[in-house]
Amino acid sequence: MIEKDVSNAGMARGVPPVWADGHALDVGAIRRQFPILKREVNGHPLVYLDSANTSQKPEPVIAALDDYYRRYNANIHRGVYQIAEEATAAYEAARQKVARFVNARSVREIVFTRNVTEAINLVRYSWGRANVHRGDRILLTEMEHHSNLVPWQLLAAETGAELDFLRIDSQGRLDLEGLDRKLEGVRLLAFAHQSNTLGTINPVPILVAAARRAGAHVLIDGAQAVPHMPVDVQAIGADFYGFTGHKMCGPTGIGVLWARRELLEAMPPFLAGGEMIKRVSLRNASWNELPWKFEAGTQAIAEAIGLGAAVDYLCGLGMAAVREHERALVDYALERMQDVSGITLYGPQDPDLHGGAISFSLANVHPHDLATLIDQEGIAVRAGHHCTQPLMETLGVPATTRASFYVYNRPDEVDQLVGAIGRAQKVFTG
Amino acid sequence: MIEKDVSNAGMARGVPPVWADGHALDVGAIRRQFPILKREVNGHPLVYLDSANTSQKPEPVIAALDDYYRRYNANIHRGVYQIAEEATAAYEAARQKVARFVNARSVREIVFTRNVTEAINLVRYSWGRANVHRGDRILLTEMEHHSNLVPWQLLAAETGAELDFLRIDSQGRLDLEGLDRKLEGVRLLAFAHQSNTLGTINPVPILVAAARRAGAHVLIDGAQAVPHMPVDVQAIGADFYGFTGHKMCGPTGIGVLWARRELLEAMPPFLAGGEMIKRVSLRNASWNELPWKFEAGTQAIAEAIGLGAAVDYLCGLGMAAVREHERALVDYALERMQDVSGITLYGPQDPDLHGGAISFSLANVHPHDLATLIDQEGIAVRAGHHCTQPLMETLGVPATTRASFYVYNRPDEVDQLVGAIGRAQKVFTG
Amino acid sequence: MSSDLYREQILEHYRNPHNFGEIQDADITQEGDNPLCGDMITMYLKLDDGRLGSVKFRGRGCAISQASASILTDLVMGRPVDELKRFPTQALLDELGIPISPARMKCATLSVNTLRVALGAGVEDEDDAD
Amino acid sequence: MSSDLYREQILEHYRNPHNFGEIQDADITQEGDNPLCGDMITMYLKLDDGRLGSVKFRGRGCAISQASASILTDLVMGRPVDELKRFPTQALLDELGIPISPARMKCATLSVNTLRVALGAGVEDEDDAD
Ligand SMILES: Cc1ncc(COP(=O)(O)O)c(C=O)c1O
Ligand SMILES: Cc1ncc(COP(=O)(O)O)c(C=O)c1O
Repeated sequence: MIEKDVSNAGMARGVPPVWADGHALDVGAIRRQFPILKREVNGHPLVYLDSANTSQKPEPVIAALDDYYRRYNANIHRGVYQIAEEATAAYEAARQKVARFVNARSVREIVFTRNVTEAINLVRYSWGRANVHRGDRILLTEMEHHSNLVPWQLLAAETGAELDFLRIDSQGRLDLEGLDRKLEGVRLLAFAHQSNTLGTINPVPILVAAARRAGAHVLIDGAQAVPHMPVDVQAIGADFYGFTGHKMCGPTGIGVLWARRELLEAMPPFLAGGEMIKRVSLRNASWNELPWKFEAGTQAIAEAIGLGAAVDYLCGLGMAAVREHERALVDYALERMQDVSGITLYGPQDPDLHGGAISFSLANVHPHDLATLIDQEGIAVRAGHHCTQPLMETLGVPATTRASFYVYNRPDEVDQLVGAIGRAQKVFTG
Repeated sequence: MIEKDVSNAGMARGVPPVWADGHALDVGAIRRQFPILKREVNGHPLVYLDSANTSQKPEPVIAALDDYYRRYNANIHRGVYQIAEEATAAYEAARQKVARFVNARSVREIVFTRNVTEAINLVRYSWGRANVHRGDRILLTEMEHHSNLVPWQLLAAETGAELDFLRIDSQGRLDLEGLDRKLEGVRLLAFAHQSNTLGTINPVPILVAAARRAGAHVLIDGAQAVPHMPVDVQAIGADFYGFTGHKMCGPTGIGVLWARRELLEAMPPFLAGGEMIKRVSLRNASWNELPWKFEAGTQAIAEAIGLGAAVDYLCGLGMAAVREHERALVDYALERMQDVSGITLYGPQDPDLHGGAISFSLANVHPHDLATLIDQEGIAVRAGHHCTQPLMETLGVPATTRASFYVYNRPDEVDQLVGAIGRAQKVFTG
Repeated sequence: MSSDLYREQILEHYRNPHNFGEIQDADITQEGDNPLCGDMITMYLKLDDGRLGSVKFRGRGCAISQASASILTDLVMGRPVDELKRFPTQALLDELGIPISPARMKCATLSVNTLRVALGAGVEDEDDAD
Repeated sequence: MSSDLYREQILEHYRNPHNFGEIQDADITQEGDNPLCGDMITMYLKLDDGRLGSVKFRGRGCAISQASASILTDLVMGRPVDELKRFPTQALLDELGIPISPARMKCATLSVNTLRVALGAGVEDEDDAD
């Protein structure tokens, strides 16, 4: 079965050592590393089930930020004094960690951005405006996050290109029927590695191979994949792959664009200003080497260093173990939740294809009311369109509730969720 | 004398209460708030004279970040649960603080960016591409930071507009001769409120008034002004005013664009994705209200909150007192340094026109050698072109050394600098 | 499960909304929605000599948005239009009588904002207070 | 003031650089610069039967960049060109004999990188090591 392969998509070329860890996660020990989990909310211990939205941060990440500001805060690539050297070394070491984490061929392929949204917009402005022309087609999927949809709408409007979409089936899996035909004349195929709303892990190898046959470039939105499973950008073989720090135990304000070096070399700069230049006269400028050509102005230095610490942390757990932990949680949660009366579960029923996010609707309680009610028991879930309004159209609902998991979640939190859902239903049905 | 007025440019409409503080700074107490100042470098206490590059951070700012990650880290504007509400409230409260700090008419005029470089690029892409046309002129000054120069070079290249420049005199002050003529046909006048290299405080009221007469829009790069003096964007009356958090005691990864509301309303979005939309279908989208229309994807939440804490901190000191402290330091430093043999000092001799950054050259020691040598005594200064390569051309040097001051610097640090310069000269002259 | 948040009155209005339906010959029909959470409302107004002679609504969404619409229609029925243009949001919130968190405020105020738009009055812009 | 960083040898080369000047009938003239700090160097090479018969340089910049150029010319004079295409950066750093911080590395290596470009060899790209 092809779909069974995809959760190993990143590992085709062997597991890089940074992910090697055969052990199951010690969730008790992990939880002690996340200070926020000691917090009470409305008189109950926090049950945080919104990690697909943003993850919580472990001590080593918080400590890395603190240490930077207390000991060696300085601007990078500029100062010749001691603390500036330390800051520069730590910032570039973080890039190296990120490069290894996704198995990039070179650190020059790792560009720091604010978030994956900016990473995608960078490709839109820099690569897109130079390479997408009237009549070209851009193929997306109907499960895309607004951040991997609206940039392409605007690029299409600007260039005269056309948008097309892959549809989903009743289990929230991409419909690959006629994929080769759909890829004809496509300049760019852009899709999420894992859906933030449905949890679907998309069949990356199939999609990339088909795009290659059609001569299309491929951008993958890895916002929901890199935090949760081993990802190997060389094995995947796309052109652009973006992800976002705050969902992978890292700080806010930092994201990553990986792109093939040849592409980055050929692309014009995106933001212009200090640091991204080589030589500037009043009327002309030339550009710095990669990756700095794409990093204009003072960067999110502390945040990059914090992301490096997050990568270290995740490597310590082992990404294969992280994926397995979430697979098991989803397996359990799907089983428990399907017994709730009046529930509709979205996304694949097969936990091998289902990342750690489960969306659902209840017949008798609106998602916002549910989220508000269970917050009274300290349970944090997300209610809304999850930045996927078109997908809500497809599902025929204005909003869903979503519970999403990460390394610090336990099966008993699923039990608490299920119990709280039942009590919320009682409020509404009397 | 007109120039005497400019350091009060922001205060023409009376001092908003947040800046009110008639007292001199208690530098001893301030220094205890900056943990990095306890650090030793190469066996000496750190003497940090590179605040124009990036400032150090006080305890309340570091604590605000720490507290966020430990207690209420959550994505904003999305969650209906308790910690998401807290995070949203803190983020928007930070915007409110920033709005008050620069006396914006409305919080809707405050857009968070990564840094001032991004703020300027936002204007370039969003306002510039829609409003600047072939044959239009963009007037800059030859003292601009690359971040307020290269974006306009690229906009000019894209649109067919022309660049022109105001020149400086021998004391690094703008030559205003023929200003009205130079402004003819100008669509945008863009200039630094204060030069990062020369320290010059530019005559903002004169420039803005002249631009208004000529019908030109005005963008002011306030990177070096907002951290160091009272700034009142309403009194200044420009169209765009940008600044950057890391130079004003705030974290890295956060900057601000202020712009007049009518302009922001009319401007197309810059980055596209989550949060900046109102309604999205597969092929169309409409935009969120201001300021969120310009804040795509997960924002630098912790960083905005940290910037809010920095603003509180600076308000506690009083911006008039901050400016006076630096004026006095510059006055003292100019006097002490002009006695160093073989020194050339750049920038205005009048400390009323000279912000807290002093650039200089030595006849016998190259700036990089000087910076390396005095780093051995724990003194951090910047050597290089300070992201103002064209200005280096004008000054006729490849690089300068720059010492810059902030609230935590003392006159005896100037003495240490002068002593260290003398010892460095001995190394080279034997 | 806290009953403070969803008092019986709210649930009652949600289950059995007052003035629910359409007015076929309405003078003003106004849609309003809350894209973030998908709440929707359509208000039908019939004017009568400077007064709101009749008001009905249709909608779908969370309990707070729908109950607040139901409560609002009771509050405004028959009142002078000029007065309603300045109808204070707080009056509706008081009547709801439960604590509304900032994230749910848009749900709670959807109905009154839709009414204001229907009457050609501006929406209260609280963000500009300084 | 630490004399470790600027040993007498460096200062001596800086004040009185070896092989400083131009070769009028050079076979290869190559400029190199370091935009970040403004260091500049021009190398003049005269080849002689597969060897570097003569080398001179002109330049301006910091002591480390100029002394390193002076030292390099001594090191490479008369050596086979094929060997010089692979001349290791480390050999120059060893000869400089002082600790070079990362920020000053571009100063220290400007001369050897310029030589490599002059000889049509690529610059060592240390960033790609993994
Ligand atoms: C005058 C001026 N403009 C712009 C910048 C760029 O600031 P940032 O790097 O934070 O974008 C700086 C500082 O580097 C500056 O001093
Ligand atoms: C699949 C997907 N793409 C993109 C994003 C946007 O990420 P960010 O807001 O960090 O840019 C998210 C998360 O919000 C996501 O889940």
